[in-house]
Amino acid sequence: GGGGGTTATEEPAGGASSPASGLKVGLAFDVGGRGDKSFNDAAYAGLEKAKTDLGAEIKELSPAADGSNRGDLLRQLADAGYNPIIGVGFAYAEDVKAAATEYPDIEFAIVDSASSAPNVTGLLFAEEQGSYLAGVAAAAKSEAGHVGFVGGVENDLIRKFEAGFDAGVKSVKPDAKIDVTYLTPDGDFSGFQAPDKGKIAAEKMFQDGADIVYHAAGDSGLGVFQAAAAAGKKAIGVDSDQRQTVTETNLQSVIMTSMLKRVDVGVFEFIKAFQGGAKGGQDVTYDLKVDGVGLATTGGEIDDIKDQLDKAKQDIVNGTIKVPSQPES
Amino acid sequence: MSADTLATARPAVELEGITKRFPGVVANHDIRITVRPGTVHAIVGENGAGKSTLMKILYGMQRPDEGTIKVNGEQVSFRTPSDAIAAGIGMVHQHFMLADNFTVLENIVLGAEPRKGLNLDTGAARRRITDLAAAHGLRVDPDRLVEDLGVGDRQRVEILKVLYRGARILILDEPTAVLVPQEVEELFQNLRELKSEGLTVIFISHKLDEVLDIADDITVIRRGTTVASVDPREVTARRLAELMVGSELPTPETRESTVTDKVALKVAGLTMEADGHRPVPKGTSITAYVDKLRQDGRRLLLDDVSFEIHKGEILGIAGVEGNGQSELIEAIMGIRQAHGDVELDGRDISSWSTLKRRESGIGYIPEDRHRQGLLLEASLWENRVLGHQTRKPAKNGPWVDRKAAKADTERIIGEYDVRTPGVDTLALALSGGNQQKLIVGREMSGEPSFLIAAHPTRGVDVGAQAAIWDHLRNARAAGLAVLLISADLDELIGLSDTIQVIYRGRLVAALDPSDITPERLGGYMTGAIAGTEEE
Amino acid sequence: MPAGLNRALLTLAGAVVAIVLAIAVCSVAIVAAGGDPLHALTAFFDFGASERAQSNSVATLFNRAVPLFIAGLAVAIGFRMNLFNIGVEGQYRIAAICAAYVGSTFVAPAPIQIAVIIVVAMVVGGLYALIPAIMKVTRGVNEVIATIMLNYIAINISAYLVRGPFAGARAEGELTVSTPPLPDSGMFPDLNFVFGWFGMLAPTREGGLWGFLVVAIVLGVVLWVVLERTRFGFDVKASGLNQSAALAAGVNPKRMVIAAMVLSGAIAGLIGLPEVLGSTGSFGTTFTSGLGFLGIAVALLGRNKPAGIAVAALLFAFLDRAQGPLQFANIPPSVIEIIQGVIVLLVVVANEVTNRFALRLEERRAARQLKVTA
Amino acid sequence: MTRVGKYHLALVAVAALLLLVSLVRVVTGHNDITSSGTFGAALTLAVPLALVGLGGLWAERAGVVNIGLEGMMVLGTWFAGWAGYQWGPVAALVAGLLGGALGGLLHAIATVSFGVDHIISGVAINLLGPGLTRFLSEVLYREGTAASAAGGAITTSPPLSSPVPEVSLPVLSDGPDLLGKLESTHWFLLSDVAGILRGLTHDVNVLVILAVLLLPLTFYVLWRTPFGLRLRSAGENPWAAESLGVSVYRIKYVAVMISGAFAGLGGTFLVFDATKYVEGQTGGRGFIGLAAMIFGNWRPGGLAAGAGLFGYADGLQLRSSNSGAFTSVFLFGAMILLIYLVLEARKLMSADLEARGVRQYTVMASATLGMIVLFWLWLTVDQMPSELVKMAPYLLTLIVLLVASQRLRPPKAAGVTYRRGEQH
Ligand SMILES: Nc1ncnc2c1ncn2[C@@H]1O[C@H](COP(=O)(O)OP(=O)(O)OP(=O)(O)O)[C@@H](O)[C@H]1O
Ligand SMILES: Nc1ncnc2c1ncn2[C@@H]1O[C@H](COP(=O)(O)OP(=O)(O)OP(=O)(O)O)[C@@H](O)[C@H]1O
Ligand SMILES: [Mg+2]
Ligand SMILES: [Mg+2]
Repeated sequence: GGGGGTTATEEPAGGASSPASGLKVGLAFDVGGRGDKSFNDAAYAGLEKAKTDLGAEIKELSPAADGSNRGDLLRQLADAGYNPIIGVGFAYAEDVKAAATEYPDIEFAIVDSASSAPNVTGLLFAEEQGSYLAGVAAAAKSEAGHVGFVGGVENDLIRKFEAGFDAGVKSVKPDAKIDVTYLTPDGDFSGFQAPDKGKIAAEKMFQDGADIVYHAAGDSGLGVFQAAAAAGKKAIGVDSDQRQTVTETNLQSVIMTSMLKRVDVGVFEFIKAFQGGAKGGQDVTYDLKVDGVGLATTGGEIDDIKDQLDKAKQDIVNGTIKVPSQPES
Repeated sequence: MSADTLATARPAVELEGITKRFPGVVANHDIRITVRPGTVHAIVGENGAGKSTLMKILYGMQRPDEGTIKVNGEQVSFRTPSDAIAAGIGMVHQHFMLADNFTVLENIVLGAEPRKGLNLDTGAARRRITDLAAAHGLRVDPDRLVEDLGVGDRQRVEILKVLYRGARILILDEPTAVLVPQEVEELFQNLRELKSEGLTVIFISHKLDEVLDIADDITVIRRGTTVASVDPREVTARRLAELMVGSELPTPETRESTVTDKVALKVAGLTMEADGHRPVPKGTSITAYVDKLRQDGRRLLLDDVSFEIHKGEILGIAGVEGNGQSELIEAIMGIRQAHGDVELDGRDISSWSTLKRRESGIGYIPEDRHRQGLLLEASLWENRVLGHQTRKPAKNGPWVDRKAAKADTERIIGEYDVRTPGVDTLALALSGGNQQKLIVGREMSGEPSFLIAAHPTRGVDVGAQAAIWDHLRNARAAGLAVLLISADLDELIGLSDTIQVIYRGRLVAALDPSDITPERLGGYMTGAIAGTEEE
Repeated sequence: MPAGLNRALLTLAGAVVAIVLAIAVCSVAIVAAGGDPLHALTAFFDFGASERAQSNSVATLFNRAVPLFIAGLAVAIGFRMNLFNIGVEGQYRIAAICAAYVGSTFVAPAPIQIAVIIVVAMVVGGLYALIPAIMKVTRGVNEVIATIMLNYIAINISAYLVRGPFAGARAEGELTVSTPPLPDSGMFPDLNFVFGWFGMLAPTREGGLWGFLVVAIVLGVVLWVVLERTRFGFDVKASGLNQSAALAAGVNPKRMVIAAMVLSGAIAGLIGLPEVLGSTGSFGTTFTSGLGFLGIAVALLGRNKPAGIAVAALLFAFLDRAQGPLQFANIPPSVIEIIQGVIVLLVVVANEVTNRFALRLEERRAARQLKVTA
Repeated sequence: MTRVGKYHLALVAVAALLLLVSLVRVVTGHNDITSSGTFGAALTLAVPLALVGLGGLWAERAGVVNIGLEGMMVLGTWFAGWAGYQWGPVAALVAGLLGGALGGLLHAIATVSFGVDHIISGVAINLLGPGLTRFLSEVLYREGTAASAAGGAITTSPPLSSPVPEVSLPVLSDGPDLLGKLESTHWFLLSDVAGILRGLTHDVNVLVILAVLLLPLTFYVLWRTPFGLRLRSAGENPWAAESLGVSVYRIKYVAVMISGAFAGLGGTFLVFDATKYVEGQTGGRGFIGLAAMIFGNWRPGGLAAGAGLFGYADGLQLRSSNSGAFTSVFLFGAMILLIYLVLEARKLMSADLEARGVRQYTVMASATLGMIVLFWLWLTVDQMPSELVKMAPYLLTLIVLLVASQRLRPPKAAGVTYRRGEQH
C-alpha cells in the first residue's frame, strides 16, 4: 500500500502542549456523522484527544444526508478561522482539494485519500494489511477451511479490505473457500445501514459451511455478528475493537478479533504534527509498521496464533509480502 | 284505537320557517310544509328552487339556519343522517348513492348491519332483504354487484335501503328522472302499496303529469320559498307550471321539416365488444367476425348499428339509459374503438382520431357536463378553447390565442345569454343551466356540420331549456345534422325528424315522431313492444 | 384582473402564516433540545463574517437552489396532469452519468461541447422516463410503482456503468470512482461577475456561482411559456383538470402521458448537470443524490408553477445552507428537515384553506353581480 | 368465474410453479433456490413489506392514498428502538405501533380534516419522519447521556433490553428436524417442499407469526365485519356512506391511523430483527410495500404474494453472490415462456378465429426470441455483474406488473378529497 510520502515515524519536536495553545481544529465528518461508533467516532476520538492533550479548540460538523455540502462545511470552518481542518472519508477528496486551493494558508488533512495540494496531508490507512492479518487469523482458526467476507457497499475502499483478507487467507490455506457478498452497489450507501441484509448474507455463508466471517459493513456488521451467534460460529469486526464497542454480551463473544483502523491516531498525530510546524503536500500512511492498522486482542481468542500473526506482520513490514489493494477478479 | 286516530291526526312532518343560506344564495327562505301521514306529498319547483336542499335538511345532511322541524308532532334537531334514520326518515337521493363495487346486499345493510358476534350476518341480511323485496314487490338479487345493474334496479335498491332501516317517512328526490314510463308506473305501484301500509312519502319531481298522477297533496316552491299548497284533484298541469315559474310551459315543437337529401353522417355496422376491442383477424370480414362473437355469446355493447343523418335533420335516439347510447356517441367521436364504418360528408372517418373528427366539423354536447364538458377549475374562456384548441380563433400557430378566445367567449356569453360576471370567472361559479348554455354555444361555434347533443337540457330550467331548443332548431334550419339523445321523451318527440329506438345495443325500431306517444315509445324502449320497422 | 390578484394575495398570506407556524413548531423543538431558537434564527441568516464568506454563502445558496428548481420543474410537469413521476430521481442519475461520460469522450469548442452534453442528458432522461410511460399506456402499469422500481434499477445501472464501461482513469490509491473528467470546454463558465454588480467580492468557492443558473432561468421561462401559453400546455392543463373532458375534446391521453413523461424526464436529465458542469466535471461516487425526491416537495410547495417552484427552491436552499451555521450554534441540523416537512405540510394546508376562501369569495361576487344585472 | 373456481385455479398455479421451480433446481443443481435458508431469508424480507403493504391497504381501502408509509415506518423504527432499549420488546412493539400511528394521525389531519392532496401530505411526512427521528437521536442519544453509555449513538439506539423470542415448529423443523433431513436429500419436489416449509417454520421471530396472522385478520375485519364494510364504503363511495349515517371522517381517521400503526409495526419488525434502531434501516421499504399492495390488487392475499415474491428475489439475490444461483432465473424465465408458447400454440391449433391477429404472431415471435435468449444466457453466463443481480427484485416486480397490471381495480374513491355534504 501507500505510494510516495513518508510513514508517520518522525515525531514532531516538543511533544508537550500549552493549555491555551490558540490551536483551532476543525473537522468535517462523512455522511452519517458523529455517533457511528466506528470510523467517524474514531476520528472524533483523535480530535478530542487533541483538545485534552494539546489544548486545542475544536469544532466538528456533519454534512447533510445527501452529502451535497461537504465542500461548504470545509469553507465555513476555514472562514471561521479553523486551521487545520480535517475531512473524514475519501468522499472529501475533491472537496478538500478545492478548499485547499481556495485557502492556501490553511492546512488540510484528508482521511483515506492521498494529498492533492501542498497544504493537504493525506492520512492513508493500509486496510489491506490489517485485513491480511484478519485473513491469516481467520484461515488459521477456520476448521472448515471456509471463510466469508461481507462488504457493506461495493466501493474500492471496501474492496481493499476484501483484497487483503483474501490474500491473508490464501497465504495460510491456499485452497480455502472464501465467500464474498456486498450488500449494495456503489452509490447506494444503505448497505452500511442494513443489519438485516448483513445477517442474511452471513447466514448463507455459515449455512454453506463457513465458520468465520469478516465484515466491513458499518452498522450492517451487527447482522453478521447475530448470524454468527445464531450459528455458533465466529466473526471478525472492523475499524474499532468491536468486542468492546458492541454492548450485547452474546455478540461480544462471537467477535474473534477486529481489524483496527486507528483513525484516531491518524487524526491526533496530524494535529500534533501541525502544531509542531509540519506542512502538508505529502501522505502519511498508517500501516502495520506504525500500528496504524492491526488486530484487536480483546478476549484473547487469537493469542494462540500470535506467532503466526507476528510473522505475517513482520513479513509485510519488511516488504517480503506485498499485499494487493484490489481483489483479483 | 284512540292512539291510532291520534297518530293519524298528527302530521308526519311539519316544516316551519325553514331558512338556509349558502354563500351568495338563499336556497330556502321561510319554508312551511305540513305532510299528512299515510299520504304521498309532492314538492314541485323549477331547478334550483331549493327542493333538494330542503330535503337534505329534513334528512339531517344540512342544518337549517332558521326554523323548526317536527316529526310525528315531536320537535327534532338532526345533526347527522343517523338521527333522521333513527326518527324513521329515509331518503332516496336525486343522484344514486351506491357503491358500484359492492353487492346489493352490502349497499343495503351499510350503516345498519345485522351482526352475529363480531361478524356481519349476511344470512340474516339476505333473508330480511328477500322478505322486504317480496313484501313490496321490489325484485332484486342481493348478491349481484351494483355496477352490473340497470337504473331501474338501482332505484329499487335505493328504496330497499330506506325500507330496510324501517323508515316510515320516505323522501324520494326526483326518482323518475332516469326512468322510462313503464318503470315509472312500476315505481308508482310500489309507492301506492307503501302508502296503503301507512307509510308517508315525500315525492319530488319536475314532471307535472306524474305528480298529478301520484300525489295526495302538492306543495309548490319557487325561489326557495313556498308559494302554494294545492290539491291535485283541483289543479291542472298548466296551472301548476304557472305556479312554479310564473310563465307558460314551452314546448319543443319543431315546425316544418328542413331535411335535405344530402347525407351528413352515415354509420354502418357499428359494433362494440364489451370486454375490450380486438382487431378483426386478417382475412375475416367484419360481419363474419361479429357473427362469431354473437355465436360465442360475447356481450356486445353496440350490435350492428346503422343509420344515416341528412343535413337539416335531427335524428333522435330513444332508449333506457345503459342500452348503448353512450357507447354509440363514444364510437362516433372516436373515443372508444368499435368495428364498422363512420362516414362524415362522404369521407370515411373510422380511423380518425377524436381531434381530427372534431376538426372536420363534429360538435359534441356531452351527457354529463361536469365529467366530459367542462374544466370546472378553469376560466370560461379556457373552457371555450376546450375541444377547439386546434382551430381558429383559439389557436395561433403553436400558441393559444388568448385575446381571440376571450373575444369569442364574450360573443357566446352575449348570444346564448350566459349569466356570468366575465370571461375570467371560473366555470364552477356558474349555475348548471349557464354552464350548459356555454357548452352549447361552444359546440355551435366553428360551424359544425354534425352535432351530437346528449341530454342537451338535462337539469336546466325552463327558460334556458327553451333557449337551447331554439338554438338547435335554428342550426337545423341552417343545415346542421343532429344526433339527439335524450331521456326526456317530450323533447325527443318534439325536436326529432326521425326517432330510432336503441335496445341492448341494437337499433330495434325507426319511428315517426308525429304519430307516437311517450307511452308507446316507452314500450319500444323497454322491449315490451317488439321492433317492427314502421316508416 | 382583481380576482386573480385577490387569489394571489391570499395565497401569499397563507404561505407566510404557514412559514411562521413552521418556525414556531421548530422553536418548540429547539427549546426542548435545550437550545435557543433565536440562535437558530440568527444561524439561518448568518452568511459569515467576512465579505468573502458572504459571497461564498450566497453562491452556495444559489448553487443549491438551481438543481432543486430544475427538479421541481421536472416533477411539476407530470403533476400538472396528475401523473406522478416519482422517477425523477432515477432519471437524473442515469442522465448525468451518460452525459458526463459522453462529454468526456471528445473535445469541441465550449458552446458545442456543452450543448452536446445538455442534449445527451435530456435525451437519456427522456428515454428513461419513456419506459414507465410506455408501460402505462400499453399495459396500464401504475406509474408510481414503475418509477419507484426504476429508481432502484437506475442506482444499480449507474453503479455498474461508473465502475465498468464508463470508468475514468484514477490515481494510485484513489478510492472514488468517476467518469473521465470533462475537458475544459465542457465546464460551464461561472457567473461570478454578477457579484461585482452588487459591490460584492466574487465568490472563491470552487466553481463560483454556477453558470447553469442561466440555463435554469431560461428553462423556467420557456416552461412557463409552454405550459401557460401554448396548445401543448393547454392540453396538459386540461388533462390534469379533467381527464374525460380532455379526452372528449380530442386530447389523446396516451400521447399526453408519453409527452409529459418524456418532457419531465428530459428536464430531470438536467438536474445533475449544474454540479457536473459547474464543479466536479465528472459523475462519481459522491454525486448528490436525493434531489428527485426533494423536487417533489419543491414542486408541491411551488404549486407546480415555475415561479412558485423558484421560490420554493430558494426557500429550501436557504434552509439547507444553514446546515453548517446551525452546528456552529450547537443546534442539531436536523431541524432543517423538520422545518422543511412542516412547511410543506402547513403551506398546503394554508393553500387549501385560502383556496376555498377565494372560491367562496368568487362565487359570492358572481352571485352579487348577477343580482345587480338581473 | 366463481370464487371457488378462482381458489382452485390458484392452488393449481401454485402446484405448477412448485413443480417448475423444482425442475429448475434439479437441472441447475442450485439447491439454494428452494433451500430453507432462502425461504427463511425471504420471509424475513417479506414480512416488513407485507406489514407496510397492509398499512397501505387499510388507508386506501378507506379512500386515503398513503405515500407517507416510509416516513411512518421510520417513526416506528425509532420509537420501537427507544422504548425497546429501556423496557424490552413488548414496550418496543407498543411504541412502534404508536409511533407509526402518530404519522398516520398527521396524515389524517391533513388529508381528512383539511382536504390536502394525499400525495403532498405523504411526501411531507416522508420528509418529517427522518428529520424528526434524527433530531430526537441527536438530543436523546448524544454523548454523555445514559442511552449513549448503553450503546446508543446518533445513528443507532442501544440494543433491546431483552431478546425477542424465536420459535420453531417442534420435531419437524427443530430437534429431530425431520424437514431439514428431508431437505438435505435433495430429492425432486419432496425436498423442495420440505425446504420451503422448514424455511417458513424454523427459528421465526414471534412478530413474524403476528404479521402472518394479520393478513387473514385484515381480510376478516375488512370483508367480514360491519366495521370493514363501512371502512370500504368510505373508499368506494363516501357520500353514499355518509347518507346512511356512517361517520366517514371518523372511519377515515381510524383507518389512516391503523395504516400508520401497521407501517410502524413493519418498522418494529426491522428493529426486532436488528435488535436495535439503526438510522436508514427502512431503506425505502415503505415504497416497495406500497408497490406490493398495488401489485396485490388492494387485497391481503395478493399483497402477501407481492411481498413474498419481492422478498424471495431479494433473499436469493443476497445469498447467491458467490454461487451464481441467480443465473437459474434465466432458465426459469425460459421455461415460463416455453409454457406460454405451448399454450398459445394449442389455442392457434384449435382454429380460434381471433387468435390469429398480426399482433398475436408478433407476441409469439418475441416470446420465442426471448426464450432463446434466456436459454443462451443460462448456458453461457455463470456469474452476472453484482449490480445487475442486485436490481433483479425490482426488475422482476416490473415484469410481473407488465403481465398482470390490467386486472387491477383500486378503490374508486381512493385519493379523492371528501367533504361532508359536498357531493360530486
Ligand atoms: N352546498 C351548497 N353550497 C352552495 N349553494 C348550494 C349548495 N347546495 C345547493 N345550493 C344552492 O341552493 C339552491 C337550491 O338548490 P337545490 O339543490 O335545493 O335545488 P333543487 O330545487 O333541488 O333543484 P334541482 O331541480 O336542480 O334539483 C341552488 O341555487 C343551489 O345552487
Ligand atoms: N356544492 C356546492 N358548493 C358551493 N356552491 C355551490 C354548490 N352547488 C351549487 N353551488 C352554487 O350554487 C349556484 C347554482 O348552482 P346549481 O347548479 O345548483 O344551480 P341551479 O339553480 O340548479 O341552476 P340551473 O337551474 O341552471 O341548473 C352556483 O353559483 C354554484 O356555485
Ligand atoms: Mg340544478
Ligand atoms: Mg334537486
